[in-house]
Amino acid sequence: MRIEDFLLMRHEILLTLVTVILLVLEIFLHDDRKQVIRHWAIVLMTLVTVAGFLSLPEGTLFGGMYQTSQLHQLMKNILNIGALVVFIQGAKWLNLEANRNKVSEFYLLILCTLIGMNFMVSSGDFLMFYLGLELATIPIAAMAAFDKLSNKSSEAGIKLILSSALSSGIMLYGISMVYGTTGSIYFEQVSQLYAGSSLQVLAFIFFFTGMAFKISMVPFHLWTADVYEGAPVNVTSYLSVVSKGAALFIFSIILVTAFRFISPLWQNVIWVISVLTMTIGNLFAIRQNNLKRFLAFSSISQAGFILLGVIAGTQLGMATVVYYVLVYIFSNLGAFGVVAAVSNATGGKENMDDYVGFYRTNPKLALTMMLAMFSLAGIPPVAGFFGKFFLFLAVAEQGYYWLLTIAVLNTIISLYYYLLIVKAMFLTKSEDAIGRFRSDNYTRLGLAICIAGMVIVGFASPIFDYIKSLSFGL
Amino acid sequence: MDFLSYFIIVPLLTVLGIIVSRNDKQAKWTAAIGMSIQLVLAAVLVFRYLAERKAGNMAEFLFYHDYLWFPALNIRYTVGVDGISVAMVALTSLVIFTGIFASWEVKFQFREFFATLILLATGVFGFFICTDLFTMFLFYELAVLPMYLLIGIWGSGPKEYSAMKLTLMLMGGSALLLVGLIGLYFHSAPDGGPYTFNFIEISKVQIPIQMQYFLFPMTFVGFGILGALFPLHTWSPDGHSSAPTAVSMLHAGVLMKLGGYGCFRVAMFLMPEAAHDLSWIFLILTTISVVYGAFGAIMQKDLKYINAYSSVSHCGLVLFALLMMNETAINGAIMQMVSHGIMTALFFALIGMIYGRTHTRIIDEMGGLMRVIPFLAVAYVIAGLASLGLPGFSGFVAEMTVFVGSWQNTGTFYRVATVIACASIVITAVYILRVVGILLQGPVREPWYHQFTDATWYERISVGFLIAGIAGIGIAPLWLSNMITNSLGPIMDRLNMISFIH
Amino acid sequence: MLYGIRLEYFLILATLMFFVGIYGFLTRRNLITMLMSVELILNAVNIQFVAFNRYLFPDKLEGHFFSLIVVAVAAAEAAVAIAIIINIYRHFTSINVEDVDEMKY
Amino acid sequence: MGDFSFAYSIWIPLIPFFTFILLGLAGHILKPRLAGIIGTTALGVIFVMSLYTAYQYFFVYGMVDGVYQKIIAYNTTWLQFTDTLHIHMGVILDPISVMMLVVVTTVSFMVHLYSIGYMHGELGFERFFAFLSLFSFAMLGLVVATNIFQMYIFWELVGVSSYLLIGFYYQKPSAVAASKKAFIVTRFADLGFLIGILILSYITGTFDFITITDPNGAAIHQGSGTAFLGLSVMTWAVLLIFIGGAGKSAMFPLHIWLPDAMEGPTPVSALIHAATMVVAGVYLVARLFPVYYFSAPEALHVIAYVGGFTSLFAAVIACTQLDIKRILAFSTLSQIGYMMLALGVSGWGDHEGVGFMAGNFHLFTHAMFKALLFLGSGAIIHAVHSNYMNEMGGLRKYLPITHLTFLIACLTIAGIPPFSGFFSKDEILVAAYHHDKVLFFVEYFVAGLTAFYMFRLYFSVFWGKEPHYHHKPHEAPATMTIPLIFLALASIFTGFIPFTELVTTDGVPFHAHIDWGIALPSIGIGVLGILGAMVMYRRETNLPEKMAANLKYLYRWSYNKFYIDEVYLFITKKIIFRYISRPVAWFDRHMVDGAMNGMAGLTNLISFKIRGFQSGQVQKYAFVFVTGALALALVFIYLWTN
Repeated sequence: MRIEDFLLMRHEILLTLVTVILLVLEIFLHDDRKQVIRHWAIVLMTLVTVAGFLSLPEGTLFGGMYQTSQLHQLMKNILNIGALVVFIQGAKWLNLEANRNKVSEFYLLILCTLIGMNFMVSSGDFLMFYLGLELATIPIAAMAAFDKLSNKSSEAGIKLILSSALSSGIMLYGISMVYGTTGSIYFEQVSQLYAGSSLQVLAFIFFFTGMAFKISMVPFHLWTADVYEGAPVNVTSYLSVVSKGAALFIFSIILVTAFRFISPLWQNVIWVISVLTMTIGNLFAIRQNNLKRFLAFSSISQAGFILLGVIAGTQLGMATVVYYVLVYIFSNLGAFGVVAAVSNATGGKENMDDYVGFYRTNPKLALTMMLAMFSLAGIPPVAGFFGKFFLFLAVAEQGYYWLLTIAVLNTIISLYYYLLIVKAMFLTKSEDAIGRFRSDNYTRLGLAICIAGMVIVGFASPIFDYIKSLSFGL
Repeated sequence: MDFLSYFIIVPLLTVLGIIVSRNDKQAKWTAAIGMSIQLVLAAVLVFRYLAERKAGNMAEFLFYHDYLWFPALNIRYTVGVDGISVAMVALTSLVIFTGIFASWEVKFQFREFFATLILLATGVFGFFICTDLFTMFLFYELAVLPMYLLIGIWGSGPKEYSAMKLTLMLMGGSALLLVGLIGLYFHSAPDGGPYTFNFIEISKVQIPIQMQYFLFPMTFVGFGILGALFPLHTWSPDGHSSAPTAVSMLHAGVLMKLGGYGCFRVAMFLMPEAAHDLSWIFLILTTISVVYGAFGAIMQKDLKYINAYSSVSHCGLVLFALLMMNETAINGAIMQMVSHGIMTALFFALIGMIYGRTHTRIIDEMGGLMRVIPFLAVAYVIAGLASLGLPGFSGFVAEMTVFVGSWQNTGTFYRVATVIACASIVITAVYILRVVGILLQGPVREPWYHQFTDATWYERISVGFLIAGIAGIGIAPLWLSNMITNSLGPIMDRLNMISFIH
Repeated sequence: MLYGIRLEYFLILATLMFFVGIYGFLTRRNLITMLMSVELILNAVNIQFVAFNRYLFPDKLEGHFFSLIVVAVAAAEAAVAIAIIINIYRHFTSINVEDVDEMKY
Repeated sequence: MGDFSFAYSIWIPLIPFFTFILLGLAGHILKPRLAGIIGTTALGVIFVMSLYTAYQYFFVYGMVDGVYQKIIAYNTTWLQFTDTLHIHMGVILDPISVMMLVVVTTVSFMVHLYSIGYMHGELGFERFFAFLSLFSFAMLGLVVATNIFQMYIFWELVGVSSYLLIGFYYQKPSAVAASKKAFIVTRFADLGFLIGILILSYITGTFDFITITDPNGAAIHQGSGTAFLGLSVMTWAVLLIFIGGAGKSAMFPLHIWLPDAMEGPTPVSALIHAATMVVAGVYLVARLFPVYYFSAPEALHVIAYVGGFTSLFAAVIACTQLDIKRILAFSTLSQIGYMMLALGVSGWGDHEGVGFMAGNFHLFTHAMFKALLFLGSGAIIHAVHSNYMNEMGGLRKYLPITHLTFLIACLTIAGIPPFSGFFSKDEILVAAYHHDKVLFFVEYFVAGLTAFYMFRLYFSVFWGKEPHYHHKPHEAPATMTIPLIFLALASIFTGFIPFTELVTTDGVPFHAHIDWGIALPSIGIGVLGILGAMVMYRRETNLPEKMAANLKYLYRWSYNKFYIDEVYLFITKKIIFRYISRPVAWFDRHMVDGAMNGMAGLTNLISFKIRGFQSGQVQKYAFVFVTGALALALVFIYLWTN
């Protein structure tokens, strides 16, 4: 292995570098000047994100444990973008009195998980996958418990770490059986030997539950709402988009590589699960008042929709999954960005009731929120419409018309609750609406990126074409 | 840039103008000027279209332009119009133009109101000029969703409930529609070429009949909900009654036509076999719609409810005629769309203006308005007469074409359906005259009514243009009828082919 | 091979440990005990990996490596978990899992 | 026909149309009097044009080879339904249309003139003239219709102008109700007309009158196969069309709107509800007469009996009414019944077709004398400010011209020679006599009743006891009396027009003589009726009360118009409103909409019920997790291995 080969791991290496730089800064900076780390982190992260787009050869490392292609790089870039937006949005929050001494922790933990996710996405075998997964999960538990003074935050942390430990245990049990029945942990080799004996089906299901936990599919989703609600807004937003997106990426890759030859099995499994996920997610979302909790359930049902692209298993399917995750990152971060801005400005107002009459006092934030809601609901002209439409196309191409019908009916329920927020902000009149406040520049920048993303990603067809050209399927 | 795309660009620029305008007055005039340009454009379109046809251009769609949008999926932005779309575009420009003037005095969040309203209109224009199902669907949703805000923010009564109900039901329709469209897409290339959303292309292929049985109801019901297909019409009374004036106008006048247009353009044109085999189910429903809506209107007390139910009846007639599936009936259906569009816009405009003066819409609480606001009252009578199908107004032309067309279908079932539908003209007369009698005639009910001012200049513009529209079509219907008939060739060929096979 | 202990025995042991672990996770109220149950599950997995490797694919090493890494990761996990449990104790003055249900529905 | 072109005749309907537009748009700017003058002048012009047309048609260019031709003077395509079914807008000139042109323009002109005086100072004076113009336009368009759809179009338009004019005093609830009733009842009848047109056009493939009514053409013999209830398709078609005619001409049982229509201003009653619009039904039947005669004789019988019954029925009611306009309205009903009957009993060609001729003849004369009667009653009302006979009496002293003209009209309608009514009614009786004796005797009796109730009216108003008037009644102004005089002259002399030479079934003139064997008894019963009325009403006696007491039930039923209104009220208010509409409205709100809301409610309910899963207990989550995993595994292992 030559030294140049390490260039294939550019994303991971750069992120590690940033992590080190921030660590060094944390050590050497005086306590009063720790706030500078925020700017450093954001600038460096921007550089990393931009650098990620430079062209790079494809190839494998470590005897196939690590693989990279343009698609992998694209996925990582998408994750980087998501993380960058979270960085930007977190800046204001970290400047609050309570978090001043924890600035670097936030960025470092995120960077660690991001490295983990990058490894996970690039993994070529189950070992690397597992490592990446754990690296992406354990720090998040710490982040969920970030707010030391809050009951809810530590409750979120413990719920996440316990659930994830259980789920990774079960998943490992499945992986061990994969290994036992095939003698390999490399995706390529596994796929050749995976014929679908009962034990292999069992192994697959156990592996699947691990992924289902990460993506929060029903019935493996129950941790999601509590963790999202308990964790600080910025952590939740990261958890809901980047972490979930990474899991979806690797999930669809593993399905079409390692489990290529039992596709009818997993298609059926996901059929059932996606219907459950969409429906249950929607049904729970209807009744929520806390916005974070609400967005948690919304993200569950969104996952159900994304699974449609996964089921298809085709090139188009994978392209739509990647595309939708991109769209979803902008939309959901847009929503969370507003929630965070409000929460920071008002000292933790996160309930839908608090947003009544919001448009009167803060029209721009309200409009951003509305756009995000529309994008999540799949309403043109924002990108969510295109994303959902393409997902539906992908699943219909394989002839799943009934699944498609159930899905579109579910979009109606989801539209209902997204409109509830719009209703609160725009329709209902209120005497004690949240007062007018000014957001700082970072918040604005973060939201501007989200809006631009929601608008541009939809209309600019080259983006989808590019993704499609890189994707692969069964 | 091609000619047709201006129909999208102009309103979008207007929206932009409204957003950047400094005060309400600027916004108002921006909207008015923008929509005047749009109206002029529509007139130019009509003349250019007729001229092209006269010059012997027999292409199915004129001013056709095709831009590739998503190469990966062969999704295109294609525009093109035939006589039917031209009629619809003209209708839309008229209604939105008058709608602007009818809402000249919206006091509250003025700019937002006009921006949203025109955004909605953009969706409608886009829907009518596009020939690609994807873009059509995009514009369709763009046209439906602003409704939520428009009703929810500027509406009256139980507006939040109505807005939500309307939006959810219509989006439910669009959801079914989505399934239909996607199904069509994947059957657009039976011999292995790239799939396409362009309905002109799809119309040239044969979709497997079993698939049609699945897709046709999806598409038809999907569009049908917007066309107030019984029993999925209940969004209409609530929605209309809560909506502000211009929104009711645009919604009943134009948006409901999207339903009829879609049923025709997509469901029937692309899946004629299924349309032929399944039409009886929907024919029963629409026949019920026609009579049921009319009976429903008789007992209502709220002016807008009356009109909403009457719209159910009239739009039911549109679908009814479409399902009769012969040239005359379909021609009648399209004319009914245009006619009902203008007429009902006029109604809602007037109701808004009356409401603005009396502050109630309950007819029993008003009376004798003819004495105090003669202009509006006379206009209301005209709208009523047009609605009940008086010759000289567009309603008559359309209804008669529908009835004559329906009668061309032999068979007891069709005949009975036609007779029942015809009966609606009597019931319509009952409820229209009831309203006129209570609302406008009789002694002036409240002494303070005498302080009313009659229509202001902008109200006169709004009402005048609409009346000119219905009377114009009513007195000289031939050009419209010919314009539509000339465009029915392709679908008739397809339908006739089936009846030949059967 | 290995003095006559057959693979099945290892697998049965692993399975038993796995389910004991799950049972423990589901029934023990003490957070620490639950964490221990997770360790049981992970160790069951380790046994299975090593056994498979040793018996079925003796010329390979993935199973061994995997189990080593699982042990390492489990340690990290436990470290974070215990840190959080300490935090929980501060807030709830209890490490009974049933007390930790402020957020629900 | 030579090189003479009748194309100018399109302006006969169009001039009032433009007048209507002018008065409608600019009426409120003009001075009222100017508006009246504009309207009247326009009508005067077309009155002259009509007379000129009649002259040119009947005496110069109309007849070719001894047959009156049907001339399409103007025709343009208005709307195309199918390749064969087109609606044209045009002008047809044939004997009946030319006759109707004269009738309509004459009466209309007179009414316009009269209205300048009668409506003087009313609110909405210009509106009134606009509506009159609209009506004239519509009625003329109807008359000259070249095809049945054009006729239907103008049919609706006259309906609406009638509606507008009845409801002219829109602040008066009774007028509003009456206008509504008139429109809806006729609209209901029009439904029949419309369906009839649909059937007729479908089987004949055309709307065109000339094609349809050509006795030697193919169209007329279409649809002769039995279709439904033993009648042929064509019979059904023309019967349904007749329903339309019956509605407009207020035949029993669709007559109920006409008496109420008297709520309108009196000139309107004269023009629309006596002379022109209400005879549209007769005109329609006459227009389609060949179809009835050759293809649907059963329908012709129906027409005859409906006409006969209505004339009797209305005459009986007329005997007991007190409102003078209502008496005239019922009299109109009765007379139209005559006309219908005449058409119903008519044959084809020469003397066989005398009924056809007589129907049209009576239409013509009736228009003149009934318009006269109404305008006269208008003058009376103008003077007394009341409609009720019992508030009048002895008016002959105050209203000499009105009195005289009214008397002429009464004599005319009573069938006393040499007034015109005698001639036309006599021909009808002749036709009935040769066709159906029952109908003949009914009509004979009605002739007596007619004389009786008209003179009851005459004597009660102009003779009898003079009540106390609030202010002295005075004669009407010249604008009102001139039309009276003109129409009186017309009533006297139009009887001498040789109708048999002009209006016949097949366009071939023939000669007819008065059949004194029938004429004399009819004069006799007329005189009897007059004498009876004279005895009872000339001076104040208690005879009427005695009569009423003796015929108690008949009187009460007659006075209450045989309770037909109540039946209708029951049907509309109870059945349609209460038992159809209200349930429909309820059903829509609660069942259909309820289902929609129910779906939403159900979703919410489920959402509420399943919230227990999200219990907050991490072990329960884990339990669901493990159960889910195991269940999935079991199900899919089972499915996969099978």
